[in-house]
Amino acid sequence: MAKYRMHLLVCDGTTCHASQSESVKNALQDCLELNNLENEVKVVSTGCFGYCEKGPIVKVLPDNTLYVKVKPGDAEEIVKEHILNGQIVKRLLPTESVAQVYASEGKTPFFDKKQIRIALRNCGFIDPENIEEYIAHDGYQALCKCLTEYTPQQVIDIIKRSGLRGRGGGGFPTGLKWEITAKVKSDQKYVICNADEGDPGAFMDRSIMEGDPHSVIEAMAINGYCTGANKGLVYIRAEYPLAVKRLKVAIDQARAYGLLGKNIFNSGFDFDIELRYGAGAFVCGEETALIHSMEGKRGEPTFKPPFPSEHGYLGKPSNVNNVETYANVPVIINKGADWFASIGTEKSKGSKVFALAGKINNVGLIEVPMGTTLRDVIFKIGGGIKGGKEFKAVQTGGPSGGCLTSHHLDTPIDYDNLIAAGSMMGSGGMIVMDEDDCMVSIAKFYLGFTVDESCGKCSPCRIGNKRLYEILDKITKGEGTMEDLTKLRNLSEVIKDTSLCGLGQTSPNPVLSTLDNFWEEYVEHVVDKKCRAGSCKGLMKYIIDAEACTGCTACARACPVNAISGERKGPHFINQEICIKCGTCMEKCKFNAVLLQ
Amino acid sequence: MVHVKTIEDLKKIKEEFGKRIQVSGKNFDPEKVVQIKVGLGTSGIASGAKEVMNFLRDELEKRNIEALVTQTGDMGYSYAEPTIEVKLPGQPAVVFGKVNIKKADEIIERYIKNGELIDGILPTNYMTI
Amino acid sequence: MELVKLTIDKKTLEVERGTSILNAARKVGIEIPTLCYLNLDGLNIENKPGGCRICVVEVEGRRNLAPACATEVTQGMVVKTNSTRVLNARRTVMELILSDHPFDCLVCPKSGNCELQSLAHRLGIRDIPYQGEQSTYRKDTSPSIIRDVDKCILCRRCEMMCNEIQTVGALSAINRGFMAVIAPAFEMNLEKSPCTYCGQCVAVCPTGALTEVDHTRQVITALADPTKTVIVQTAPAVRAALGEEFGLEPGTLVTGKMVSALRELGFDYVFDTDFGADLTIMEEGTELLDRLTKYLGGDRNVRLPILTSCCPAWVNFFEHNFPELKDVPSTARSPQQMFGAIAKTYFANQLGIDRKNLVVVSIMPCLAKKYECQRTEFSTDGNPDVDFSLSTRELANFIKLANIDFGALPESDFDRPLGESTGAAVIFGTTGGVIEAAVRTAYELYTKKPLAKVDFEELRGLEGIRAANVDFDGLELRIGIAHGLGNARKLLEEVRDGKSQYHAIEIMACPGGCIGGGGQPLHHGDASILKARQKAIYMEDQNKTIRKSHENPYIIQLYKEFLGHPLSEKAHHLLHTHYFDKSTQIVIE
Amino acid sequence: MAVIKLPESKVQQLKDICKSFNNDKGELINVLHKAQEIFGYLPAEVQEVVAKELNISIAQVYGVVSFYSFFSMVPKGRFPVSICLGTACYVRGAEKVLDEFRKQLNIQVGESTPDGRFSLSCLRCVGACGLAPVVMVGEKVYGRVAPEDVKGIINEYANL
Repeated sequence: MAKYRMHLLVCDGTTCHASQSESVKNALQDCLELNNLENEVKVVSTGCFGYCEKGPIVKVLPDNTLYVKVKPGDAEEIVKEHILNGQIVKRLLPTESVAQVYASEGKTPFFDKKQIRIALRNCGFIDPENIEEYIAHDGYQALCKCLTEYTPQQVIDIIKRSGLRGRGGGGFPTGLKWEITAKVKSDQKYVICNADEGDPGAFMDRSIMEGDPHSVIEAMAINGYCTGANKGLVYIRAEYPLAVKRLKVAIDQARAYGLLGKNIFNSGFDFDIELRYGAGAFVCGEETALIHSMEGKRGEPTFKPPFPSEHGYLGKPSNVNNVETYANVPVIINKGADWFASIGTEKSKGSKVFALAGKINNVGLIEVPMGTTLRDVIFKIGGGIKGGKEFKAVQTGGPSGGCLTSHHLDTPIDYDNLIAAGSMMGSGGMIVMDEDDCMVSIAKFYLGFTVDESCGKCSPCRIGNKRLYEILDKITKGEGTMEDLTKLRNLSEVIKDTSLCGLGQTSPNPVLSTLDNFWEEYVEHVVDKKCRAGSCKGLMKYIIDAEACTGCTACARACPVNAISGERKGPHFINQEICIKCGTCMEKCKFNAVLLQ
Repeated sequence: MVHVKTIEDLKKIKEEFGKRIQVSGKNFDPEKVVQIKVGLGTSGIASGAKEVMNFLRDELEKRNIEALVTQTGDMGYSYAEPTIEVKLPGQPAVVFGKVNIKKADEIIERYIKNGELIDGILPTNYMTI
Repeated sequence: MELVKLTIDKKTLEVERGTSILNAARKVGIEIPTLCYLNLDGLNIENKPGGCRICVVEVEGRRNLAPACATEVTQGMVVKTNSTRVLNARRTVMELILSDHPFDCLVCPKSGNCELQSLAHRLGIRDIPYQGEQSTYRKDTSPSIIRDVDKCILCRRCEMMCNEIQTVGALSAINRGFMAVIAPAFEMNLEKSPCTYCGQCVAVCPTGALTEVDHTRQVITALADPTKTVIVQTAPAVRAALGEEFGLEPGTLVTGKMVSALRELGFDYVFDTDFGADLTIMEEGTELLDRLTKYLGGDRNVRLPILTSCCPAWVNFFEHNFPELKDVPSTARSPQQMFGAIAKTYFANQLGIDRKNLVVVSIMPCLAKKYECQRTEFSTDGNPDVDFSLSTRELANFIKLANIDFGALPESDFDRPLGESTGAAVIFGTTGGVIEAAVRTAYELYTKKPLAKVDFEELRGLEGIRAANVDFDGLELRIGIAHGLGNARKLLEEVRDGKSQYHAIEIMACPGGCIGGGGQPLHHGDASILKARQKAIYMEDQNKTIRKSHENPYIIQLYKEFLGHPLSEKAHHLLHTHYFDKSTQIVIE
Repeated sequence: MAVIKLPESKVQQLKDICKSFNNDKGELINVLHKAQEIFGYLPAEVQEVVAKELNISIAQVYGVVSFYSFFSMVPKGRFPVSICLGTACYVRGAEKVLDEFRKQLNIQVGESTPDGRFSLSCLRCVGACGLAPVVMVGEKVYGRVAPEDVKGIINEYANL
């Protein structure tokens, strides 16, 4: 049925586009027409291949040859040699290492191994509302294996050996956590799934629940078996209606298939799962706060110890892990601890899902092996910075994390490296910023979030973060002093040192990391009263270009504070003392004479 | 309803699932039918994936193409939502991004009917396990 | 018990596992400052939210500082309580707390007795570098308690008292973050909430956020009015605590000095609420015997157990929470109100003055008494039986205001007739006292035999709920005692569910009874003060020559001249009351 | 004595919700979710009934309601406008969009227009970061919204 015998895929990702992929495409098209091949071979533009620095990229189908750094002038050679003569143009092939990657490619013609999908293995592949499709992808085999072949301790040992660490941010060894809960003696225990993904800009857990809910259910049952719990609870954000629906469907199906309920796999093990809803409080991502919220109370954290593994939901031992952590478990059981431990770095095993967002071309959900560099994530997978602007910073770890700079681009991502760099893994939000982002404002944005979301129980977090926010606000308005910068640092350090829970203990990180990495920018705001990104309104000046001004008086009439003076038909002038920077004059001017400086 | 009690039960479901796909009472041979997955995560839906899915279902039936359209989760390409994956019999699956009604129509007419690739393919840039 | 060895500020010590760093440090003379922490030893009252972060200390090997109040010692732990890091953190946290606190110390009712103020002094805070927005709220005044929550530091003590100990549920933390505050639902006025005015929130508040309504000015005005005869009654628990305000050891009895002070203040007659208490026993004891006899005689129209009714916060509590049981408590008014009713009738007659020209002031360990005396059922033609109720604290301030050197005062005795009382009345001031007093009288009235031993040790103590059987010459009288409204709730639920095994139950709203009342000098979390007050109360009882209410000669005279006999029609009219349903009603539109 | 006035059917509905959760106070948040689904918001009366049915203090119920941003004591507009202020939306200019909505509707966040048609609120991340900045009107999602688009979005609802 195929009309065309060959396809030439030209990457039209943003970066390739910027490096003339369009011209390459046109040149190829012209050459084909010149050789009367336009009805045999088709040129198609595609999304990003994830090899932006080698772009433009051309791929030939069906033989899967990949050409890199193709220039318009190469079009003729490709058409003549490859299409007409069947000879590969060797000089355009990628370097050896890349070639190897492509040589080993398997199932699909568009294949590259920078990403590995473990937690996301089924996400976007299977119908999340069809349990049979999950089973067809080896679903529930791990649970079966655990219940019929392993003792609880053996399962715990596998998880321990795999090196899996909590994906919710803290990075606590998962197997160890399970073991602690397992060892506590109690008539009742609980398995809790923390699905209160609250970082602004993070949607990893939501995607897993929407795309592969059974993997979470299966893992929770496995945990129940290990720890001796018969009841699982998923604490999920009420703002995630679709994830709630898919989880409910999945739980019902699992019950119908006997994979939840009594005597699962004839092992004598009973397990069932209920949903509990969050109600919009970021702090409930903290496990003790989460438990109080599940008990119908204000989501205020309590001092640890006791940890939930000993004293959790309703005072009973409870194992709390987040969605992504659980999603890894069935694979580890199926493929073995050694396989999992072979991926990643020495202390951080496996892969991590990130929600890549901000000023980046390929916003999306990605999963990379631990140890992948930020550069690979941002410039290869992410396709680089939007609009060809300059990369400035990447924020990881949400409101608990920090802003990293171009100096950190070659840092391999893992728990310990990110902390050493002044940020943290967090749950996996990764926001990219460009030259238009003012780092003081970014710090203020995060502090604003923390102030909104602080529970108010302990004084450093309740009052300290408010004061941090106020100082940052003052700086962005151009009213800051060097003394304020000293205060920022001392306050940040004390809040970290004295706060009750993880929220307060990490909330100053956006301030500290920007102070460390963008000190000059703070000083500019304070001393030079200048915002290089041009985003701090308080530091901007509206001025009238005397040349362009026609003296129409439209601006002067519109100015709400009468800051503009000038003769009719003569150039006008803005009195900076009076101006409140509302921007009305700029809106009103028909001659583009009002400028923002 | 199957009550799964052993590994064999699981394996049976797995095998059966590969062999026959049933949609609204009809049996399909997966080897002979066009299979389309529509990414119906929150961002997909927000970008109009549901409309695209309905369009595909209606139009494929109208145009007498034996096809199975199912939903799936987020494929990860938030920048290119809505995304759909099309698998023609005997061929590798191809993912298309930014699929609106017009694009969906083009996919039916050109790719599904003629095997002609069209602009907007998303290269799969990850390895799955 | 397993011992744990640790080092605090280079001092090595061994303490029991489970001890907090705070308590371990105290053992070696290191006093780590605290703010939100509160522990009333022996009363099961502990507030340990770990919220203020003032008590943070450095623990070797730990990433961040640890709150000493909530962190348990571990083997080999090395703690520093005064390192530069700790001192800087503690100072900064204090500066932050102060940055969200009004700077009106000079005119604050808590000035001089404020834990926040003392702490700022102790930490040597000289300026507040972190200035910014302060949270502001509406000031809320109720009949007993003023809430000025701008001064709230979120220590959560009041919330703990109101919910966990008292189970009143008038207060809760509301909102979150910087806007978080302790308030009634919808930030409504306390008066509209189920508040019982027990005042335990005030008793534990470390700042001026919760204080009593001050009626001293009205009393001064009345005293200065030549047309008024002003008389005062003092509750038993006042004399066991007032001395603390003048630097005397807790537990010092200052009855005689207190009477002298009140005279110097200008009261025309200094009387004793104890007289009212003896009267209460006559009425309540007789009512108990009446109900008991009827009950034993097979009359199922009477309900047992009988519940004491002298605590106004307790009365409020069951009116709000157990309106269906409102015919169970004794109908006897409280001693304060019995005193007022007799004063404004019997005594006014004796003086030959109109009740409107007789001003009755009470000195109470209690804040609910302020509300109680304002209840409309306790007034005649708009004139209340008791005009003003001052707390022990207000009296102390009043004495200081009047330039009286309390320590130098001679001891003097109450006036007659309403100043005479028995040991039975004195023990009303502590948990178990009312029922013991009632038993002393009821026993003799029931058995017609004199008591061999007046002291009923089995009814005493500080356990939250106590039970004892008293042998009434063959009849086992089963007695229950609860103090703290949370404990009361438990006994009430038994009564409601028909599971109560008692014939009589004594209930006091405040932990420890009136000695721990909301109007008493602040204990600042030191439970030994309450214990000392209790001891003093029993000592006062011991010292009395008459220790049974029915033997009070002036009580006997009162019945003879005026009331007739207990439960007489006149007694009913003046000394008994009825209760109201104050629970939330859902009205269907 | 506090008196709550509610129509009988509503009281019954609330009682049924509480009962469906066994009048268990641990289920308070679930009960409040259901109640808000039915009433659209949680007025004081509704909270009083819930408190009574679950046998907890009204202060405690309000403490919970006022803690969680999902619960509201003010009725939402017929067309509730929510602006995502997640980080991705923030760096792509969500604040300017919010300012424009404020200006156009002449209300602040948390308020409703006097005619009750529109209300304005902020959301944390809705997870549609690829479409940042994101605005929701009711269930409908608008992606890549620029301040210039705001007028048009509001006009879509002008005649509804």
